[in-house]
Amino acid sequence: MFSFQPDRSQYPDVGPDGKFEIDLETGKFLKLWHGPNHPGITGNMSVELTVNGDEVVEGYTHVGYLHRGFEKLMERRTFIQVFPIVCRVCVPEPDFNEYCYAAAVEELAGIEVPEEANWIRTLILEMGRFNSYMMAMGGIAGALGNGVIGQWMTYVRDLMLDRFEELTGARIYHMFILPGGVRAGLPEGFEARMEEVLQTAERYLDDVEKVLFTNAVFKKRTKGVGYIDPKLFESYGVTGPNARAGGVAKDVRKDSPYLVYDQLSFEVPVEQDSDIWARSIVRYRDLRLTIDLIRQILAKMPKGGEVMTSLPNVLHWKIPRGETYIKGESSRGEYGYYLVTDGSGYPRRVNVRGPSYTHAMALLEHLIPGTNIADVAALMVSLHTYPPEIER
Amino acid sequence: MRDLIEKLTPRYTLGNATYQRADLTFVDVTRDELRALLLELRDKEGFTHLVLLTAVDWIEEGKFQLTYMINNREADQTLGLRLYIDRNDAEGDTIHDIWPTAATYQRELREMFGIAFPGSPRVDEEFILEGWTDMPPYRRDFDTLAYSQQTYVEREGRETHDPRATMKHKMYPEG
Amino acid sequence: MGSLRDVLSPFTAWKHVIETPVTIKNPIGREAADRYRGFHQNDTDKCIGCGSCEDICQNAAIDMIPVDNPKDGDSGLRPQIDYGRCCWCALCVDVCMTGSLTMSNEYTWVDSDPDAFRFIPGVDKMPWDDFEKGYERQGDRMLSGLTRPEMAELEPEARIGNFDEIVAGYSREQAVLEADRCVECGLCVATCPAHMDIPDYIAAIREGDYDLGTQILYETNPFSEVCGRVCTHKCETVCAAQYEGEPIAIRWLKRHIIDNVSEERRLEIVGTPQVLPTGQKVAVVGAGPAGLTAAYDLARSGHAVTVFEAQDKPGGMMRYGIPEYRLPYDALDRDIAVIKAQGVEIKTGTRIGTDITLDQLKADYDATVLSIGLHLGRSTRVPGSDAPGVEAAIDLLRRITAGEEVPVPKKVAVIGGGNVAMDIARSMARLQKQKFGEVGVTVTALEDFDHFLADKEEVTESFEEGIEILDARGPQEIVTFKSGKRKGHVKGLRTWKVTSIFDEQGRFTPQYDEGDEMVHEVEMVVEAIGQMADISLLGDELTEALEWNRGRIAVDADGHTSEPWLWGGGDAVHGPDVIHAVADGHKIAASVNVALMAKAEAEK
Amino acid sequence: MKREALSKLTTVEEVLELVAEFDREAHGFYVELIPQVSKSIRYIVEDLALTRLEHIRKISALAKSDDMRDHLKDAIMRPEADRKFSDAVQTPELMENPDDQGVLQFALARVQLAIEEYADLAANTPPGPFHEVFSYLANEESKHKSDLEALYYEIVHSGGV
Amino acid sequence: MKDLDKNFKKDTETEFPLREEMRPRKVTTPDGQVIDIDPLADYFCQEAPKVHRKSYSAIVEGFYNWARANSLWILGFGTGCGAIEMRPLMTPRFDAYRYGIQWRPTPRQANLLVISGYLSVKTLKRAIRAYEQMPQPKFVVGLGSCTINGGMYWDSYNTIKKLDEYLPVDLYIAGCMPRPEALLAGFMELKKIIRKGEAEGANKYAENFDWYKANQKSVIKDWDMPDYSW
Repeated sequence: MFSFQPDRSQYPDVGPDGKFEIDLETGKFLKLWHGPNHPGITGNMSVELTVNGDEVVEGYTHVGYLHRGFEKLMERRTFIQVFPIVCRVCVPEPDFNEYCYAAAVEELAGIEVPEEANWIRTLILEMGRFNSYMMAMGGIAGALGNGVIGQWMTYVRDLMLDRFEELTGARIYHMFILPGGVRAGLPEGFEARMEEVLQTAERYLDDVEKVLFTNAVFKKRTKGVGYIDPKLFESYGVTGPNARAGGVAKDVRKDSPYLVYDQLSFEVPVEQDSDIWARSIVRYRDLRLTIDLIRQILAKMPKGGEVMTSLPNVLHWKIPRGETYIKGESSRGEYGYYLVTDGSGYPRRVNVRGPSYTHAMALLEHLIPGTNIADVAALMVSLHTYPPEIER
Repeated sequence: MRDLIEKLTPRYTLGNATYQRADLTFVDVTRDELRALLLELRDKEGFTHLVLLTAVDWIEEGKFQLTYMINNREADQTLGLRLYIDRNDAEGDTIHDIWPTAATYQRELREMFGIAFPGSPRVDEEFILEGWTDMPPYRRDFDTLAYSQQTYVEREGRETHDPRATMKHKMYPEG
Repeated sequence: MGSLRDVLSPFTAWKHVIETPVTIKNPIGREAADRYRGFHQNDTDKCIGCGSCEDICQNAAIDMIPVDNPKDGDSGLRPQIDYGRCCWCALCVDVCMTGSLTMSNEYTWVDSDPDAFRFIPGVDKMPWDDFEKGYERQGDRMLSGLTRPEMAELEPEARIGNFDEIVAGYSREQAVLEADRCVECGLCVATCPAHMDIPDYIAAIREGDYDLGTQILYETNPFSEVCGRVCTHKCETVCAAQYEGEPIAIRWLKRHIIDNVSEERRLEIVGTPQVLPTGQKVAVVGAGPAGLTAAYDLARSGHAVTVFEAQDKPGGMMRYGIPEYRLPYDALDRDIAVIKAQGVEIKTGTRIGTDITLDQLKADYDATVLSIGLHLGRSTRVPGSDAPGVEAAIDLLRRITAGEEVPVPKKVAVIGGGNVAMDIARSMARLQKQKFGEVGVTVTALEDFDHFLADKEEVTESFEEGIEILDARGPQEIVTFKSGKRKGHVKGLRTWKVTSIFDEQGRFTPQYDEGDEMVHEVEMVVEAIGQMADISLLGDELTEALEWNRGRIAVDADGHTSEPWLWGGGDAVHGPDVIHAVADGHKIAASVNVALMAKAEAEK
Repeated sequence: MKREALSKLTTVEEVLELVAEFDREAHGFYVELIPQVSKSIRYIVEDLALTRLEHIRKISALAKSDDMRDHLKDAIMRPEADRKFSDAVQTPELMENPDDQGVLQFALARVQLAIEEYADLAANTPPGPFHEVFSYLANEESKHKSDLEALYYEIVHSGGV
Repeated sequence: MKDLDKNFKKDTETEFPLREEMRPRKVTTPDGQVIDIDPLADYFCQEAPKVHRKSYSAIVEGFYNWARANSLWILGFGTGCGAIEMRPLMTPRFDAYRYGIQWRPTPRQANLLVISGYLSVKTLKRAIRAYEQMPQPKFVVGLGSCTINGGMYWDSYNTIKKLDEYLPVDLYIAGCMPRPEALLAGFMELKKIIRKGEAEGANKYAENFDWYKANQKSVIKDWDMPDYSW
């Protein structure tokens, strides 16, 4: 008799501690490599799954496919030479690296940044957050088979890239926020063109609400799936939207305002359920907030003034010995740069604290056992991790 | 932050403290007391968030500096504990039972600096690198350019000239 | 959870079917934004090949490649960019010292040959060479300082009545600020006649290592005190920093090093000759910069050097030509002390040709170096130029230094627009101030201020001191008293306006406006138009035997004359310039050393 | 005396021949002067002699050329300006044991005389081949004067440091 | 610094044993049968690649090339930064599909491998396997500075510098990273090359197989797969 329920009589037994005794020689387990070449993966990384039927009993993340040794390369570049390479640390949201690095250098070298530059930096960071969330929205929908959201979101993201290009002179790696300020002020008519993009984005986000968040399939596949116990947040260093989806209303922008966030009015969105649904909806609401912030910034910022201070001769620029940590709220959570200088012309050590590092490794490995193979991709995407910042 | 340091000083041997910003402090600690200190800071002082754990190679002094950066989210305070360990046969104490996520940091330190963390889960497995046969690359004495030139092939046919020498040669060919 | 709305709502996406597509019709070659950082462009005429772009490139993407037709102060190199390395960060554009390097907004380059992605912007023709849009730096460069720190100087009122040194020298903070601006391109090294390692000693200032700095200075120049004050600093005219902002104050930085090392420490650093005496004897005629530099080098090579000097003190033109307020005598003495410490014997008050002849030197010494300088003043030879009250600047300066009595009238005219003219004008002004409490000096120069020969700061400072400088005025006659008890004595100077001084080819062809005539009523006229060497000491025979080159003793690249025993250098051979004289001294010393070593070898 | 000799002549060829004769004289003078001055400044006198020689060659070539008139016209279209520095240079007589400045002043004075001479002749001759020849000669001498002035400035007005 | 410190020098034979799932083992199937498994022998074909011969007729070959040029199926494997600029091409704004270009999730269905920027050694290993699993005729395009001469990672210890040392590259696109428009221009150029029958990368790979393998093995220290695996 045909049945939808699989016959599990041959499946291995659960051990005394509730865990499987994994032994490949029993023939009951299969190693399944999810990535690095896999459309459901969030980038160039892989998860080594041990499956029993379609249930995942164990999962290990493997990273390092994108390792370029940034922290080593930075040690043999002068302070200004580090500036172009930091943005490469995180491909989809590069500007945070530029900001954190520039702010760390400015703090240790004692450089004051013009007020307008701080506004432009905030603008850039919010535009980057917009792009990153757009990718995340498309990603979570795509991971659950809803490809059209990905198409829309990529389109809107591309419109924002046009604004980026116009402001910074590049599409992806902007290399715009350098120690001492930013490269240039806003171009003519930038606000109007930005407003157009934001309105388009809002129109598409209305559609996302109808197509994704009012969707029986999406609800069924995300509600209650991939639950993270908020008690684990501190143990696993969970920050950002992932934590806000579990009721922890923490946001560096609010708690420890940097740049000009103290001059903007906003409330960070919080959800309580801590599952894939909650994480998606928190991002969606945060994206709406970002649109609002961009509008606020453009309305309030000073324009037409100095945006860059004169630096000492960067070809032999030395910074006294010291260390500092600069953090900010990226689209994935707390993003920080730990910079150690030793009085020479080169950084002694730069350590990038990316949120994906904790989310995609220990946390993901903790969450995977017991899920369904089909949900692994959704789970990964819902954590919103970017492999390049894990391994750097 | 000074209050906290002063409060802890009678019970712990705290070294040099650097008050970098109002919300960021660094302080030197000893290896014996690290664990107790971290536990106290986490459980009693609200430093519940491990921001990062990393190392700095002070090769000239023969030391690794382990930086345990912890954060009190309520008070918006970040505290960096600096622990100096010997560079030779470097070994640290695992704190993965205090913060499970520390296991990942310790794996990276093991691989990139060659610092052992006995007892930390999967600490000896390959992490980021694959098939690495050389010295841990984040050590200061590892020369990445030399390694790169010896291992990989660069495109040929490039040659540069020093403006100083070229000009001198051009204007005064005789010397 | 599963309401009907949740099932139907997603179908609203179908409304996009009737929307206009967002597809770009022809995306290939779509124009990038105005500021887009695309492929590089280089204005090769503006570029000086300083290599700052290569230094800052963290990707080692830039090579400096020789190209043709370098201009002055141009290394002749141009950046070649490897698009197998470039990351389009535009730091090269930001750091560019001249602003020649920019980026177009072109971005498409496809090739199946991986070696094709290299080119020299501006030299290798590219389709985007003329693109207007793209990235270029906003305003002046921000990645290295633009202006010099202000140099502390005596105020005009404080300096006019005396011969105290005007310039105070940089403080440590100022010097570090100034040294920080150097981009270490080294264009100055080749331009400096003595090839001083300028970027290296500037780096020593940044590091605060003055001992190292002194050591570097002495490798190429034993007259750091002098050159740190009065060098013509040709290096600063090619400095990469001058294209936007001021050139590096190389001269002041040199002085800063030597100011920070005590005399004793200097002797320790320089030391004494570290070789065994060779037994060879060298005579040097003239204790000026060329002669003393040669003596210094030769003594350090182990030769016994005797310097003959006609004046009472060594230093030549540095002492007798340059006024004390520009170069204090004790600074010069400190430089000479180091040279003397090498065992150089200086016989002052000994005039060759009078006290001892060249033939004697030829007989007594293994080699002779002639560095006699330009100690005779040129005369305009306009009518009246031989009247009493007409003086030669160079002679007057010498007499002031030697402490002789010089006539100081209330009104003086100086003919000439060079630094010597400024020197005598300012010296006379000081004497006038001391004597009468006021200044009455008029300088008339053929050249207009756009083509002026004297340094800018000399002119500025002269004005500050109350000296009248009339540019573009040609002397026509020195008017004398036709009768009375001062008959024949200078009464004034008559000049015509010069309407233009150079023709299109830059040759000297002054045009006069006879209608614009001026007569300057003065009691004394000083001619400071030029100098010449006093070659009478050579004697007719030697003059006839030597080869000549346009009025000057002909020497080869090593300073060797056509006579095997005689070398020549300095102002008398190459024209007036201290640093050139120093360079000559080194060259001669090297050549003499080779000859003497060969001789010593043969004698063994 | 020059003018008298010149104004008697009737053909252009004759004029040119006489001018060449004057130049030969001048050349001879300078050649004789060479050994009398110090070796250090002989190059000036040698240059002067050489210039005269070149002038002679030019004139004889001109006299022989068919398109002489066209050539003359071309040269006169671009006259050398003459309101010169050396106008003020005195001393037409050569001093005893002349130095470089003296030789140059003498040469300048001579050239000045020649310019004036030719210019005068040109002014007093009606348009035609004669007028053109004299204008041409005045122009040639002016060019020579420019060269001498540049040299004078280089040697005498070196400015100093 | 190679071989600098003996303490850290690893022996590739003993230090990198085969991963557990790659080792030969006996497995009991659910129905109780015991079978021998040797993954390296069982999962891979070890035969070396062969040169893909041209058609006997130039007209037929021309037709083939036309067909190949107009269906570039790209393997959706983002090896580096540049992958992010491929995403817009898949959306209506740039719509690469109209040019016959589409992305496939598996190498078996793809004929174009785009190396999107730098390749770490770890990814190189996967890229080689992905490339070898693609059916012939197949093409490789290198994106950006990194594939040409190392790019900004020219001194990194973990990325290769010259892609053509390890894989046969048919075309390079300059940029860091190249924009979608530049990518499209590159693909159009590749089409032209294919139409002309000059995209011979795969055959070059087969002809110089030993050379490529030696280069690959010189940087991949833990070579735990067969030489050719398709």
